[in-house]
Amino acid sequence: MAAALVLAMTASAAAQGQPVAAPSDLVASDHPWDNGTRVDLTWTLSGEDAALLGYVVRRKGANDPEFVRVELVPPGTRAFTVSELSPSGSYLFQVAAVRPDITESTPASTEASLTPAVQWFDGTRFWFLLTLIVTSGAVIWFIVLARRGATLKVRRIAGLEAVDDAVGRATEMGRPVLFIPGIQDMNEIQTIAGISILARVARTAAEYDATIEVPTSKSLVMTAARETVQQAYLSAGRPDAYNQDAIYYVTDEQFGYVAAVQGMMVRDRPAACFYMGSFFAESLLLAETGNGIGAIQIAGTAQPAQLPFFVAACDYTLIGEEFFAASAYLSGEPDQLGSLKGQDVGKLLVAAGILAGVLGSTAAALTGSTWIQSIVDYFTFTMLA
Amino acid sequence: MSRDARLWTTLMILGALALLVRAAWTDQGMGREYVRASPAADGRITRYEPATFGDYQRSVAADPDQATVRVSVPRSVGLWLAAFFTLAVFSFLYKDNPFYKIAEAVLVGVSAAYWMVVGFWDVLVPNLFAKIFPGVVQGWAMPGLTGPEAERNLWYLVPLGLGVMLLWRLAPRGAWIARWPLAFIIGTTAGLRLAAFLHGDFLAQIRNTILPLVVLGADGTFNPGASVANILIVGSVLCCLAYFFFSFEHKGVVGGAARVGIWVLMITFGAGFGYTVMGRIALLAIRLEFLLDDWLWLIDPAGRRMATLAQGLLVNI
Amino acid sequence: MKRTIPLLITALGGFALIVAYFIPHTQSWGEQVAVWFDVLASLAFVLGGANLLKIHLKHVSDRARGWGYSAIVIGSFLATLFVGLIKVGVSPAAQSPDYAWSGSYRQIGSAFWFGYEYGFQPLTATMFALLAFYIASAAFRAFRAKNLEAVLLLGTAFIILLGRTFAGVALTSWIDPANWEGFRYLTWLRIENLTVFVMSVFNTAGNRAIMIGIALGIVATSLRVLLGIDRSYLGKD
Amino acid sequence: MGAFLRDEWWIMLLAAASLAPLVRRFAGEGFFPALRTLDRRWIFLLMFWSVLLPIYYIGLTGQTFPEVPSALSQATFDEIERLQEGDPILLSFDYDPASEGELGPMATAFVKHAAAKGLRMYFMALWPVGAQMIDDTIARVIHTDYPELVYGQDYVNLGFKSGNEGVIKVIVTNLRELYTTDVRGTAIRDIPMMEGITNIQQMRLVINVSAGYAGTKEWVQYAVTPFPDRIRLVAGSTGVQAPLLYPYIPGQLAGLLGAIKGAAEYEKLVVDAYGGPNPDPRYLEGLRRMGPQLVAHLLIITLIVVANVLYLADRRREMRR
Repeated sequence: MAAALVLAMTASAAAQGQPVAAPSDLVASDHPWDNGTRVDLTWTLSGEDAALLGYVVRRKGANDPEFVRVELVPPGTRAFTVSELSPSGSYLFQVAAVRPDITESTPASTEASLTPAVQWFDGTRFWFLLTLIVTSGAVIWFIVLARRGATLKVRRIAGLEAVDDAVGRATEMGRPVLFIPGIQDMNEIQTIAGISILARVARTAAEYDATIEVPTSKSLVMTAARETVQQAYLSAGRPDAYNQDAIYYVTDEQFGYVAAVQGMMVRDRPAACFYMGSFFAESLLLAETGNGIGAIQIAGTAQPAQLPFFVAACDYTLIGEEFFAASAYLSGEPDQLGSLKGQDVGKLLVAAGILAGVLGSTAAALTGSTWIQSIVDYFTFTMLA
Repeated sequence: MSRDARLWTTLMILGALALLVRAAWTDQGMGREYVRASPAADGRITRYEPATFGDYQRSVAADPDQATVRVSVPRSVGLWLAAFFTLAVFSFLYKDNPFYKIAEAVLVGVSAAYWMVVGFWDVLVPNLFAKIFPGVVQGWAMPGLTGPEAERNLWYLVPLGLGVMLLWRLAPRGAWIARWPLAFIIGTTAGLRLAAFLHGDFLAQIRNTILPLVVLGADGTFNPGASVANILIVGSVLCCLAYFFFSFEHKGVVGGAARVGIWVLMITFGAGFGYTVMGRIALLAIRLEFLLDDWLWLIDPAGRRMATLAQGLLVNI
Repeated sequence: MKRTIPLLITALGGFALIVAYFIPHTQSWGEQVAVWFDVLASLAFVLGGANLLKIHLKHVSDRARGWGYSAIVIGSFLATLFVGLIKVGVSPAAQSPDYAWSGSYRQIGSAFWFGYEYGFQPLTATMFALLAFYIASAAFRAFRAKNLEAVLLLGTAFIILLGRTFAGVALTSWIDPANWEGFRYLTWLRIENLTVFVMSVFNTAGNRAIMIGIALGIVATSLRVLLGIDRSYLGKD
Repeated sequence: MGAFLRDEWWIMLLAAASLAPLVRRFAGEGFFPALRTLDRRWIFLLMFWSVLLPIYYIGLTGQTFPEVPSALSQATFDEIERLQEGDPILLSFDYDPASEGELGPMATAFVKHAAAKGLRMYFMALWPVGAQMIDDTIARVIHTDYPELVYGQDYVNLGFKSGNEGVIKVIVTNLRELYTTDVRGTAIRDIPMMEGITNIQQMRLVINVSAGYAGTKEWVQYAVTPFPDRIRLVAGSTGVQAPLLYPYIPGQLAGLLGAIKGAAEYEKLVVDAYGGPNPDPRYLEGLRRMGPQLVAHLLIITLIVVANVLYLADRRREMRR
């Protein structure tokens, strides 16, 4: 009905051949608290606002030959924020009314060009800063609590309880332990988490007098793994047993690395295999080969796409967050365990946030209340943006 | 020689003989690569574009004395090598053997060097040398280096310095200095990932889970399908979060939720597994097509070796 | 000195980047550091390459078991490195024929390209193709209905696999309102709809929870590293 | 099949000979005992033959395996089927050669269907190489089987425009603001079939073949969502991104072809309706590629069933004890 009315009005206006009534009083101002990429525009509506398709917003940088379209906003809109500008550029802006048959009015223009200013704090990230402070604060708070001697209990994680058994079995059988810290470089947090777990596993291996082999796919990971394992052997009181040649670089190529590790597995037959880090398609290649040689296999990764294969082919799999908790859990140190409690607070906050949002949006859907909807929208699109 | 080894040796000799007969004594043959030779603009350097046996037959039909489309010996050797490597890798499925070991050794050597060459020409030259000595690099390997990109940027002495510290490990004394660049990498990685994951994945996933439990259609009627789906999504996310809880053993209410959580995770993994199968089989099909089509010339579904092209493929707009 | 300074570098580097995330003037630091990292990783190739050569040369000189394969590694490594670094068989780029080194190192027809096309590419692609075999053997072994969890895992995989064959679609195509009026409410049981339902509800929810957990895990891991609580990577004093 | 077995007896013999020891073991030891100690290399061998034999058979004979269209493919087909001769449709090809294997057959089938129905086709691309994919498909289908169709009257290639979703946002209301010429440089006003076309709300259907960003998701968000009554969309997508698109069905996405399976189902529908008694092999590419997929899937399904039968039998025996 409304659409038909609009069409009818448009038809009559167009039929009369009248020029489109233009918007006026276009004002551009710098968007406050941003990184110098936004400008706020306001204008007064066109006289035939109800019959319009909308307003087309255009901008022109100092080096642009002509105005470029930014957005078409619906009728009734009086303000718009132009984003993705350059803090070093200066811009002119135009807003024109458009009828459904795409005839345009003469545009309202800004007189002087405007350069968006860079402020010292990015206001769009205010709520994120708060989120960061709360989540990190929870972790730090529990670390401090633990340092002060509070006793913190953490549930058992089956895959990690099995680490000692796996290394012990390798010792009994006189076969090596294989540790793979993923195939990504040190600029991946999963690799760092994997190296931390390596420290614990290597220490157990040193205590049990098992040999540990760490083939790596990146040179930097080899360097970091050597430092780590050497330290582990030292703190286990067995610096003489450390063999740096057991930690070696193979190749950066994913499948070249797999070819070599797979070959090594069938030849040296490790009795325990650990896959801890960031994995891709090689996950199943490694885990199935390990399965073929009868090794105990424990995997941990935060690559959701590879978890199914580890779950299918390994004895134990640390899923996502459990993998990041592993090194703290294995260390058994109170302040490290404290950080796990902090993560739980984070999860509680997430659950509370989801519940609040879900209840709000359900209430809005049931009552049709626009103000509840606007609160929910503020929560989802501003606070969680 | 064991019975097994004798059997395999016999099979391999028979296979090789069959290949030889097919390659040399059949009408069509197999395993040849063709190129189309075309002189470059200055007439000196000849460029070779890939061509097919079909192109060759058509060229000969048009002009029996032609030399434009011809057999390329190096590329034919390469094709046979590629076929050998393919079979050698597959042979690992039976058991570890010398052919696989050769393929493995070649792959390790070639690929390690490959990524080093890529690192040199794509990272070190443009992102280190060209920043510190733009003039020299422009005159040597990057003639297109001009404009603001060509300005000297001494900030790049920082990674160079860190790199030198890293390589100090090769020196007999003071290898501990390599921990400084390592500490820099680990620290910056931790900072970057913390902010990026919290801002990206974390908030986005919470935002996407905020769904109304009751969905009404545009005309105000109740939509049972969408409502049930939303309830299941929200409930499943919360139960999975309960599974990840570290503070409590999986008992009582939390334990119940955690148990539902692990069910949801299992369904997720089952779906992920099932969904991937198709792509993995396609990978195998491509390799087998390479053997049957490109190398053995047993099948030709795309008609690349036919003397007459399917009508229409010649038309170009 | 050997341990305190690295700890300081870690903490300062990390916290500086977190703060920089909120200050417009410094928001590009992250990208800058990423470029530096690439440079460092490329320089580190020297360490990896030297170690690779060392290990395999040792094999050869000790005449250890399988030393011949080590010789192949060394040969293919050095040959590829040589032809790639000095651009053997690369002609200058068409737009700058006077610069002898201007051609791309990957140019078709060059020696490096030959190694890629006929060595690297078929070998990696075939290694990748091994997955088709392993996915079958893993399914045979792991998908057994030992408990409810396993039933769910195998049941979901089974439904999705079945839905990818014509047999699966044919199996449930009789659930059609044309056959019986009541089927109108049961069409979601058709295998293609069931697939969509599993993927859009459970798969979405499961992956969402995993990703939220991962983000929290990263926060805690990063903080442990930055605060120096977890310093296993730093080595001995 | 008979002729294949007669002429290619050697490959069947090879397959049979390689599997003979397995059969002998099952016969000798009994089904369950043999299965319990089954070496996984037999599974590898079964997988090898179940991919290789279909490739060989289909590659040689050109025959394909049966395919039953799913509801989604049927919906996609019906969307095009309900259009009238001369209706304008927009085809956006947003992919590159890397996904050609999955998406090429869909693109071919879409164009074949549209040409057979006599629809006016407006091609465009959000990916740089998409324009090349359009030309290839036009050469493969229109130039070969529909040479009577005239460029500029029956179909036009508007080519690639950069800007991803920005392009969609503009052309939903004003096509000519971005497209002033077609891919050949002819001014839009000189192209007969562009007369009266000002925006893509005038298209009776939008068909998107997509390999990622920018693609189907962006078409849903920036074309269908703002104009749900005016724009109808069907899409063909890679297997990887298909699950991400399901939430839009059927409200915002009227039909979806997922991966090579979707391509094969749709090909089947198109060929049955318009391919004649002896369809050209060009229109069966998806169906051909489904051959090895089908046999391998059936193998894995059988393996899972057999494994569970074995497991349940063993458990029952243990419980009896």
